[in-house]
Amino acid sequence: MALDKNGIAQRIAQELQNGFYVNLGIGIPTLVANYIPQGIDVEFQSENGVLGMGPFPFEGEEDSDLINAGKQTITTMAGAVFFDSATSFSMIRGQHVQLTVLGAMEVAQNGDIANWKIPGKMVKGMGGAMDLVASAENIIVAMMHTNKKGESKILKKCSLPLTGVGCVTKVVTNLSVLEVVDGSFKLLERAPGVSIEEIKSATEGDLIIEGEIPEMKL
Amino acid sequence: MALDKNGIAQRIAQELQNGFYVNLGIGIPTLVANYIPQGIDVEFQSENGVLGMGPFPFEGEEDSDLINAGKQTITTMAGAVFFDSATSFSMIRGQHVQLTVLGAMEVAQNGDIANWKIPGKMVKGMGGAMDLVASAENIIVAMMHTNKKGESKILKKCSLPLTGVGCVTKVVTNLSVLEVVDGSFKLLERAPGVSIEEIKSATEGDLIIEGEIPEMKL
Amino acid sequence: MINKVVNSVEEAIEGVADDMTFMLGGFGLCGIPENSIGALSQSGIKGLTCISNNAGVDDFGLGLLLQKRQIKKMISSYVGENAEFERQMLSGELEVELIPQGSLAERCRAGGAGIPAFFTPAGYGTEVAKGKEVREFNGKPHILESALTADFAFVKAWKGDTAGNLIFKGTARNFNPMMAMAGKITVAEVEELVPAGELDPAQIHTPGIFVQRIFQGKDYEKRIEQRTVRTRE
Amino acid sequence: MINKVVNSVEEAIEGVADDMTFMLGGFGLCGIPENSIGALSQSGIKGLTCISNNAGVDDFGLGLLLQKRQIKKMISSYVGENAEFERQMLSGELEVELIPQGSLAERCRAGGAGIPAFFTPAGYGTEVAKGKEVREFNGKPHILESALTADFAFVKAWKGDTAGNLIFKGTARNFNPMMAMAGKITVAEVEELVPAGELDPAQIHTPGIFVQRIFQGKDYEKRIEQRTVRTRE
Repeated sequence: MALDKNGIAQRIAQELQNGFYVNLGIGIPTLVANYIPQGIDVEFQSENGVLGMGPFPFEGEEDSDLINAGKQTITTMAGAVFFDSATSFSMIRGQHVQLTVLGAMEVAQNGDIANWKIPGKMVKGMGGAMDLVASAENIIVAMMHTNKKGESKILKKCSLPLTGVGCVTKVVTNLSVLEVVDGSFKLLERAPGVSIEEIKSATEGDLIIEGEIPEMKL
Repeated sequence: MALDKNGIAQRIAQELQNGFYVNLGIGIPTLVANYIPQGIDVEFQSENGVLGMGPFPFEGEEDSDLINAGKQTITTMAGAVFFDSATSFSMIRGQHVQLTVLGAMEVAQNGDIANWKIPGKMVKGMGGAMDLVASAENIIVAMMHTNKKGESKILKKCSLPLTGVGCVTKVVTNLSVLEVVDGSFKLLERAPGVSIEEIKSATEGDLIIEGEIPEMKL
Repeated sequence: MINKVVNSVEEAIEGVADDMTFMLGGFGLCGIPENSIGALSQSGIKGLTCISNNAGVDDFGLGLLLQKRQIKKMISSYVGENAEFERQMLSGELEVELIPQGSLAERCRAGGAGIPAFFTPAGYGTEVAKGKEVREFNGKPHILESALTADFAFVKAWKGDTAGNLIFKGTARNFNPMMAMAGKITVAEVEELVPAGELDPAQIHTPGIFVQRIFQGKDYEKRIEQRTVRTRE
Repeated sequence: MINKVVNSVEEAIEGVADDMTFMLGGFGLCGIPENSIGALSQSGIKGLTCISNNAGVDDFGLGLLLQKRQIKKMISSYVGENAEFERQMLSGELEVELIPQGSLAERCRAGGAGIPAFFTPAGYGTEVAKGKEVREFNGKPHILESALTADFAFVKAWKGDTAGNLIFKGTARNFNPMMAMAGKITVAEVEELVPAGELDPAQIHTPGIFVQRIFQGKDYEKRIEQRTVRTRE
């Protein structure tokens, strides 16, 4: 069965390694924080200026001076730090953040990503996404395999204006885990109960399918 | 009579304007802080990371974590701030410091300054001088008019390796106040009792002498 | 000590005029110069270019200047959550330049630090790179970005002293420090103004040298955009 | 919380090797990583390139590494007050690259911030500009300077916590924060190491993300180079 958003987040959380500083984008990526594996210490960076982000505050304890990049009220953990936007993007651009998880409208098999603009529609802006994808060495995209019309978002080539080029390392969708390797999507894992045929038919980009493809363990 | 170092500093102090942030170099410039005119509020910046420098500490109150760019123990005034070296030179390069006073080995009539290197001798380095002279809009050089051999340091062209080009606005020496104007030194003031002839004979660069040249008021 | 205190927001914005370029601190509605925005809205000046990470919401923040059509051009990284903004943008009344958030922050810092241009990887291969010089460093393409400055920068701090030194609270710091550096005239409004000497010199976020005018703000609303909470178990 | 604590200076410098490039914080003898320098001196590694604003004095600071001929090249802005340095430099044993202080600071920051190069006016028209690209901005010539990074950066802070967050005292901050950013491995020694959570998150100068190893230093001498005092009246 295809994963829901929480399932995608749960699978991505398995990519967390001890000591990682992690930037989570808005949407599904935010949910990753709910599934940190036992024994793994990570810290979450939010590009508006906080490292060591904690969970949402208890009701009545919201602080208007303490938000994340999604403008949501948050809390901080012991060891947290606040800083300005230039310092924040120094962390990102300088590759001090080890993992970036973000959503996308399209991903291409050369690692290109499009997630900020649909021509003809109101453009809200790229926020910090262009800095994140241009800088991070380890970028995981969290998204649905297909759009609302059922069209694949895993493409040979992005059709939308790009956010970054050749930068995506992995894609975790409701159907699969894909790795961007040598200009193709290498199928690493299937969502529980999802067949290779289902994945193939939902994928427009070139797939590499080698040997037995295991199911995700969640 | 030619001025001594304190006299030069005292004359330069007259250039201080209310609200100026000022960077004083090592040597004569440091002495300027002793002659701040009544009613003038200025703050001294030291490029190693302090704004609002005060006088030397009382004996026994020296703090090894509180020095100026000359590595001398200092104190701070109310409203002082500490910052890192990048921020410090942001203040300087970004022209937030209104006046820089520094020493020189040579000054040329086009505004060039040489104050860091004598070929064949041990070179200690330029420290922050190159950043200061390249950035500041208002640079006053404090120095003796001639060197120990009696040779002019106020030149048509610098012979020593440059610290900066076309940057000096005024020179205050033991003999005179000079302004760099259109590729010449315009004589503004004489030291008390010093004749124009004395100044002429001590100056290798082109002098502009127009009308009555007043004596400095100290 | 150089005294930067002005006695009212009206005095603080003295000299603002039509067609100027302003920087305004804040991220979303967090850390925005509420008092200054209010006074700018009152002033009636027009044709403004506003550099701000976001554009407020319809009835708060920069939305107040948008309502009155005071803004000609917005330079931002993200401008969602504002219907009037969307209307003006789609109708062509409002010019919008979108900049990657990190480049926006660094360009403001550069403007204040006397760095006229720098290379960054952000935006390479995208429409942001159009017309910009591309150069490879360490095998990776970068684009040349230029410094930003403004006629006025409006920032908001938690505490400030009479010398203009500022301390920000939590994530309300965001763009305020860099914009303070990049304003020809920087106006700081603070929740609490104290005499110089009361703030620890080691704990100041924005040194007073970057601030030309400071005043005690009032009636802060500090609106929360996304109130997210968890329930006690 | 990610724990950065190592239990000794020996553990802190693990991995240092001949011919590496190091950054060392400090201005003069103020804010230098005394413990790390001591351990590097003990380690006997050679052929080092050291990026540090100054080079210590004969018997303290980087002078200790110079005495043992461990340094091949110094990259600094000012290297006075060190007779052994002078001897090695004049004899050609020691290579010296002098960089304007502000460019040194900014190049370290750039290295840590992923900015590979930037334009600055400092050094234009001087020998520092040799071989460097010149470009005019706002009618003023600037030179292109590149980022600096290091295999190890050694910094010294006043207080630090187990997450690697650092607070500096007075002017002992100087180059330490930028060098912490630019080290592949940044080793921080602190006068007082406290548990994460004890330092105010708004008052940290160097976020722990820039620090890979932190340890409680000991026996700080904190020598004063120029003891200047005034007499009580």
